[in-house]
Amino acid sequence: MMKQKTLSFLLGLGLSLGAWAQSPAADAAALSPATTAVANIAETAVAEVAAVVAPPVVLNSGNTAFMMICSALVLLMTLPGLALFYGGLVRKKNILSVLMYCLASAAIVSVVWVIYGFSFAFGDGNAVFGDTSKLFLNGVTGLDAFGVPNLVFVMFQLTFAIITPALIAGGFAERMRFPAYCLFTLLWVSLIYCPIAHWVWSAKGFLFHGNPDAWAKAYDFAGGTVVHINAGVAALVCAIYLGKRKGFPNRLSPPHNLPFAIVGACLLWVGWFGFNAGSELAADETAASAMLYTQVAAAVAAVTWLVLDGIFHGKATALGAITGAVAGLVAITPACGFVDLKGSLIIAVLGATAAWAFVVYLKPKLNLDDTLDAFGVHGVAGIVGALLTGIFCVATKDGISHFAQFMNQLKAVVCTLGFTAVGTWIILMLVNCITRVRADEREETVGLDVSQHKESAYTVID
Amino acid sequence: MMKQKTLSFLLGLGLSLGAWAQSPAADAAALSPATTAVANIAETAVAEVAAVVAPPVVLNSGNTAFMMICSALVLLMTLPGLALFYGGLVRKKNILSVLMYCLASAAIVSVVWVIYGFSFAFGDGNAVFGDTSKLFLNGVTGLDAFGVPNLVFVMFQLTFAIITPALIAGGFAERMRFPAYCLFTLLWVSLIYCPIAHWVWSAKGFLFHGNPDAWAKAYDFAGGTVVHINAGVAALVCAIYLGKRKGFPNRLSPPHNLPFAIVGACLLWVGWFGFNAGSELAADETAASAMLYTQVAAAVAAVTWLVLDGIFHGKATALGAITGAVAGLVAITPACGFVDLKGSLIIAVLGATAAWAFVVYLKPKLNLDDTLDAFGVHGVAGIVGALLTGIFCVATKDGISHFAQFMNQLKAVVCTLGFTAVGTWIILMLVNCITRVRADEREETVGLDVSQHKESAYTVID
Amino acid sequence: MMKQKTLSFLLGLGLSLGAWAQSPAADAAALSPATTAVANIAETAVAEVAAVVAPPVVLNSGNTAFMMICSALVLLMTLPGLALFYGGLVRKKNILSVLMYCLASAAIVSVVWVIYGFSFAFGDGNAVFGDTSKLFLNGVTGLDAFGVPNLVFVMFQLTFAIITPALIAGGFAERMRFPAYCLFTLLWVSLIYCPIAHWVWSAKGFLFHGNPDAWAKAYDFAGGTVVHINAGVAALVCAIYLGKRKGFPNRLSPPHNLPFAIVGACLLWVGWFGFNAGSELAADETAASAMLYTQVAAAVAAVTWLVLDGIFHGKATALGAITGAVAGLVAITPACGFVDLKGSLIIAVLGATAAWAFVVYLKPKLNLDDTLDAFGVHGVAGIVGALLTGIFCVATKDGISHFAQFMNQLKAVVCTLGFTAVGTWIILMLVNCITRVRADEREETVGLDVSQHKESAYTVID
Amino acid sequence: MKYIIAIIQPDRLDEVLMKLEEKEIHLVTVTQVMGHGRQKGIAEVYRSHKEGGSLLRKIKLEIGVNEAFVQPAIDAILGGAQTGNIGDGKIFVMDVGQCVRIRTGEKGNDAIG
Amino acid sequence: MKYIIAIIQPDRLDEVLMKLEEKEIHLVTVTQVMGHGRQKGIAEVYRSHKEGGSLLRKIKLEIGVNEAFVQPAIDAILGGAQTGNIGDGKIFVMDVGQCVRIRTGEKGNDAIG
Amino acid sequence: MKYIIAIIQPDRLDEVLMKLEEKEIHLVTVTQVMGHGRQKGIAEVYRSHKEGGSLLRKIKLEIGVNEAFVQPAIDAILGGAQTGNIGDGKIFVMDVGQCVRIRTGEKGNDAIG
Ligand SMILES: Nc1ncnc2c1ncn2[C@@H]1O[C@H](COP(=O)(O)OP(=O)(O)O)[C@@H](O)[C@H]1O
Ligand SMILES: Nc1ncnc2c1ncn2[C@@H]1O[C@H](COP(=O)(O)OP(=O)(O)O)[C@@H](O)[C@H]1O
Ligand SMILES: Nc1ncnc2c1ncn2[C@@H]1O[C@H](COP(=O)(O)OP(=O)(O)O)[C@@H](O)[C@H]1O
Repeated sequence: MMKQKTLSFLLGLGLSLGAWAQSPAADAAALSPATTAVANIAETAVAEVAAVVAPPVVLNSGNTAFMMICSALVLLMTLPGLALFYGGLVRKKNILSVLMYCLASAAIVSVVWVIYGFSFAFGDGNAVFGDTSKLFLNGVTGLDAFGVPNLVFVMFQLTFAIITPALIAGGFAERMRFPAYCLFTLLWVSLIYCPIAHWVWSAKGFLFHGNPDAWAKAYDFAGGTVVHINAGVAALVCAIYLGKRKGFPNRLSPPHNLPFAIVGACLLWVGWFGFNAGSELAADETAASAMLYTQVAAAVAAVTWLVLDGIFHGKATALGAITGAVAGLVAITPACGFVDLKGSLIIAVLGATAAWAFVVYLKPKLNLDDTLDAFGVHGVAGIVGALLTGIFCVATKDGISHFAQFMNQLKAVVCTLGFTAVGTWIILMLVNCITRVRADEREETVGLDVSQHKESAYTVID
Repeated sequence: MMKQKTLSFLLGLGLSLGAWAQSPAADAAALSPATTAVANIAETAVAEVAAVVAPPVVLNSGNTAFMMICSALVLLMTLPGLALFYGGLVRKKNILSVLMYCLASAAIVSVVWVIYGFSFAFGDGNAVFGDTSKLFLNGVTGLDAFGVPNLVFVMFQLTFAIITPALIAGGFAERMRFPAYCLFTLLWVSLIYCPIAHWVWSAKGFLFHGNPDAWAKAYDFAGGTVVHINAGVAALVCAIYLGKRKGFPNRLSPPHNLPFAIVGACLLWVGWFGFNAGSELAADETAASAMLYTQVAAAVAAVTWLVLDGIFHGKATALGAITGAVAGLVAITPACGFVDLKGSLIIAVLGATAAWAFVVYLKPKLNLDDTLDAFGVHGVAGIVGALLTGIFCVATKDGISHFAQFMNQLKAVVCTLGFTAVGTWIILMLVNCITRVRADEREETVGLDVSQHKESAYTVID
Repeated sequence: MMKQKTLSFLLGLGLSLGAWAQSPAADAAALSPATTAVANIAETAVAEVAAVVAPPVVLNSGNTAFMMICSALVLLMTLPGLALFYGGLVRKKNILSVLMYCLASAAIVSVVWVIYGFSFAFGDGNAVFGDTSKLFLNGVTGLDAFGVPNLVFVMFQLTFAIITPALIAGGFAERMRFPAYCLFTLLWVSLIYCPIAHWVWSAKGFLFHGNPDAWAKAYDFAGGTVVHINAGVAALVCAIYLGKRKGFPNRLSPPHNLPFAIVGACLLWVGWFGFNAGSELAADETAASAMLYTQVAAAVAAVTWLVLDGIFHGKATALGAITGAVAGLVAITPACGFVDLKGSLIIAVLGATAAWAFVVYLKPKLNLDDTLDAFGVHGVAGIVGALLTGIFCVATKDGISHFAQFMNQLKAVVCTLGFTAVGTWIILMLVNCITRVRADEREETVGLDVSQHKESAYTVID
Repeated sequence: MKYIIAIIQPDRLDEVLMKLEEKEIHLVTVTQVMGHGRQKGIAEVYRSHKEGGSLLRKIKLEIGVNEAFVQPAIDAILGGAQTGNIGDGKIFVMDVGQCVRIRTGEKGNDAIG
Repeated sequence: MKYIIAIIQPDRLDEVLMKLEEKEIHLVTVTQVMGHGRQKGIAEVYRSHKEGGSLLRKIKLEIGVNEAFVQPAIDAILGGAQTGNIGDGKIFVMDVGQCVRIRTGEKGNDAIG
Repeated sequence: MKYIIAIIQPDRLDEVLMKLEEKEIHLVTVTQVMGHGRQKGIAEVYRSHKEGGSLLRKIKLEIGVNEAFVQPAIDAILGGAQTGNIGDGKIFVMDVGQCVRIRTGEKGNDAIG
């Protein structure tokens, strides 16, 4: 009771902060003349200044090949990476429902994206919202400044939009009804994801470091705020809104298939190269270092978690290893194109430590049923990574102090956090008016596989 | 009895149609002067006309990288994509046999391909058959018009030839003996697949739209006829030839491991980007749009199937989601390089609907034991996709009417269908003379894993 | 007893041979002026001589894209490829421990590599060791001769260093304690892997064919000696050092999840394209042929094993198919950039046959508990492949006779074998002083999952 | 000494174990089984194929008890597993001739609890 | 009341259930078990290692019935499971002291069927 | 005729089967079960969550024997499964009214062995 109130209060606070954050930005950022692609790229491409100014860009087959394969890798993160990672951790009777969260996200978001999502996110619009100029990908042709067809950018960004609602599922797994999930995903991507992507990555976005008029020129190389903090916080809100699973926390079975979860984590790891290196939008030196730092961050974060587990539980667990690796990957995501090797190592260690502390110590005290620790891992490590990017970036934006950059990062984090917290809660209430969100006791004890999909994942006898 | 007769009749009809279709083509198409690669590419590359005419092509590392990775992706579709997709759907006692169908296809077809298969399919030859000029890849060196080594084309096409017999396994899974399968694959690839690939994709092929003298200039961007209709129809023929499994349809267990099937479908989905975008043979704008439309088709088809399932069975099933996605991918395969966004959406919706109607309504009435719906999904959606390509293509071949293009598509479908139906039946009879094709009752009830491979997939106690 | 002595003797012999081999090399090879990248590349790039001499190399986005994706593919080989391949073959109670061997290798080696490993392996140094000039990747910037950022080379090589200790796990799976494994991996990569990589691939390495002063200019295109022979022999040493598992050989359960093993093998197969084609370091014709020969070798080796199994055991087994494929992939690894199609076919057939003979006939007689046949497959096929590369290479180094080239290969094999055998044994003794290497009887019967990681892989009831 | 075999719905397991513990019955052996009965489950659908649900997942409990605990055990099981729906399951009670605790070799009534 | 335990070959399960239904015996509990016996299965081979097949997959049926149904049940099992080969399995019949239908709390002969 | 049910630790299975074979008891049926008892396993940990181990993996053996073999069977099980630790398990012995060998239809004492 008390806690729920405290949380509501915090959410309210987030709302206010978010509102406060948006208003000045909306004013300040209305002038950016650059096209999305150019602006987006201009900042990250160090070695290719020439390419940006030379107008008649020709197709660069290397960059195009790279970005198409990276898109495939990022889709692989969701299908089947995240699906397996999450699916292996739930009980046998719910695995299909988790796989379906991922599949449905891929299906629904893809359709949304090409119809209006891309336009909402990357249409010029203003500092806060996109516009409808690119409905049905209208006019999205030609090449970007790296010689990559703009349609590839649509595809690449689509894979980011797909994974985000699927990540949220970690917060409400084992208890959200499937029809409600579909509706939730539809609304959430449209109303939460698209705006935030616009803020952070679009030419006129009020948090986009490439926008000279941005309210806060925050660095987010590959989606720390847009994807991970966003999904993590939304997952937290869902977990609170839906309440605990029956039997939580003591009468729940352990992960039903840890090898699945590990395979899923491995595919996340591999796919993350597409996510992080691909966010450079070209196969160049920045992409190369982003890839290497991604690898190192995953590794050192896994080691960190194992060591902490070893010290505090006596054994290094496999679930700990993959959780740590994912936490490291999350933490390095906003940073990987802006920091150096040592920065990556530190960010990963701190990100994993923070996530570990939350998941292992804080969470049990909060009595919070964040089923698969979507907030604990993506939210916490995402916030740590986003903030530390301000401190460890090799060059701050416009040469401001690292503290100032840190403040920019903080602003971006707070805006995202507030907006998604409030927005997600409202969407859940809305969805609940249309179709019950929470599985009832019968549906939950029988398992969502049978109750939502009329299927069982495995046969017993054969 | 009646039905078997009806089907025999239809097969006979197919034969006649096929024969009729081939004869004029054989005459008409003997003159094409272009080399395979050039002709193959000329049609699909819109933006790179210059490259085609400029003779001393230099290596294009971007295209080469793209095509090599696409080849890897297409192999991933079979190993382990399709293997898991099919393997998860059979009973526990047969999963290894299904995995072995896929593995054996990869092993056998690879050897066949480099020795004579590639030559049979892509040797100049005439309108109907290739020749022996490229045995052991003799003389296959240098670059194609996109600056990609011709050996990459060999590899890329090999991965297509591998997946096709593995797809057929969906029709006879759980009851074909392994030695028979090996022999069948050897003969089928040599006698059915290679010719059809020649018809549709080779410079002199009588169905190749890039062949000015083709009998029917059909569009098949990525293998709708060559791979999917071909495999689907062959699977149907196999299912009929082998007869039903013991206990069909009422005393069969459900899929033994749906998560495997879903993971397999996800890998098919991801690998399909290599299949479809790679069929452009270059990393350019057409490849980009092919990739995006592939994604959208999979997504919208999955949604279609879920909605139909929801309406008619009350619940959206996971198996439905992946079946729909695969049907959408199949339907868009011939079209993805020729249509626009709206066309893709329509083709995918119709392809999935047709497959759904067949699998859910028609099949039970036909009392047909197409074990894993290889015909229902690949055959039906493949045919729908191939035909609709004629209607929704942005530009018809030589500016003919969409109806005329549709007729060309129809001709290609009918030729493929007739040839493969008759040819597959004959090959099965042939194989059966050498080694029994159908597992006997004992082998079937014990399970093919133990009876064919002396292995069990899982331990019970450990 | 006798056997153990014989083996100790052989190990001693290896030591002497290794020492003998190194001393002249160390003297002879101290003069090479070329930089690593240039030398490394100069040999393999046939078509791009111009690129090597032209100094101001510009970024080649195609090659860069290719190498980044290849790195991802090679990581995919370990995570989750090898993890699943090995994990499926052990008993249920040990699968997590095997997955953890792979995960821990990725985590530990990544950190080692960027701190000092890369410097030890690819720092200039002398003929035998690298140096400390590149600690923390100090000064590793700019592009190599193919226009690829040198950081990509760091990443690519890292993925090779990761898979090697994981491969060794095949020799001691189901009985090495996890803390001991971590320490072992740390020491082994630092003291065995880095030096051998330096010998074979670094500009001044005494076995590097691109080093004009090398003692033996051996061909190792993609790591036959560095990775496979090295890991295979180390696995053998571990198996001997640790002794047999309880119940070996008669009271052990069969593989607990063969589909996992098959999926793992498929991912190894697909990832191997990155391993072999990527070792060209560019997307060119050599890479293309390396890829194709890799595919063909895997295929024909699988067929070979199936045929041998069929003849001698009456049935073609699935485990045989994948074991054969892996043996073929191992055998072709050193050769794939130097041989032609027929050479590949022969090497693969012979490699698989030798591995088959060892695993099926010799091993049971040796009463050797090489748990997952790491030596039988990687060691034996690796040696056969390395030696035959000398015979079937299209062009020998400096135009020497094939016999002379064979002798060079033999020297490389013997040096690697001797060094790793002795070194691995010493490291094991060292580790054992710090923490017990072998699980005790209780830990072993309970299973390493619970005893080392406090986790169970699967739930029984749900 | 009696041996109680109970077949229950899988989702009642937790409840039943809790009720048994309340009656101081701690030793239970649990098996995953399939039940063939009158109950038709929520029909499952696999593509065109509707599973009639002729074999449904059940949990089997086995409990060896002294006579005094038979009725409490039955009550506990009924208390935890009864929902009033078809498929709730059965309890069978059988005689046990002898019981041995493996750890100590103790026999009879002392061993069973 | 009797409790029938039968161990059969896995691939005979369908047949046996059908035969039991013919005799109006609908309530059966099925468990996957491993049998250790004289039968050696089709030897399995894993690389060099031949599995002697000391533990083979079997299905265990448990059927609680009234006296009148004991013989029909045995006949049905024999009818469905007998192939004449080693490994066909066994039937054991035991006494049941009490039977409770969980749904209703009914006891005895009424409850069992 | 008796029916012996034994619950043992999973890692003692091999040992017990060996001891049983020494006493010429070859026919055994083995089931994977979960035991709920006093024993707490090596606690498992999943992220923050410590599994108390209320259900632990066990193996159930079922052996139908003639009277003469009851004691040897018990001895063999004790010999193979006794470690002296909590969790070693239990043996229950019950009466069998009838036994049928499915292969031949033989009944009674002849059928059981
Ligand atoms: N006589 C019996 N013998 C064996 N198992 C039984 C018997 N009666 C019930 N069961 C088990 O209990 C489960 C529930 O039976 P059900 O038909 O739903 O019982 P009821 O109608 O008595 O509630 C069955 O699926 C079966 O596994
Ligand atoms: N006396 C017994 N006790 C327990 N299980 C038995 C017994 N007899 C047979 N079984 C079970 O039946 C299965 C078949 O036994 P098998 O040795 O093939 O019998 P038979 O030779 O009588 O046909 C065995 O694997 C075992 O699981
Ligand atoms: N009376 C009983 N009824 C059913 N199962 C029992 C009984 N006693 C023991 N078991 C089984 O044996 C296992 C071992 O029990 P445990 O409590 O460790 O026994 P002990 O303390 O007698 O050694 C339990 O987990 C349970 O599965």
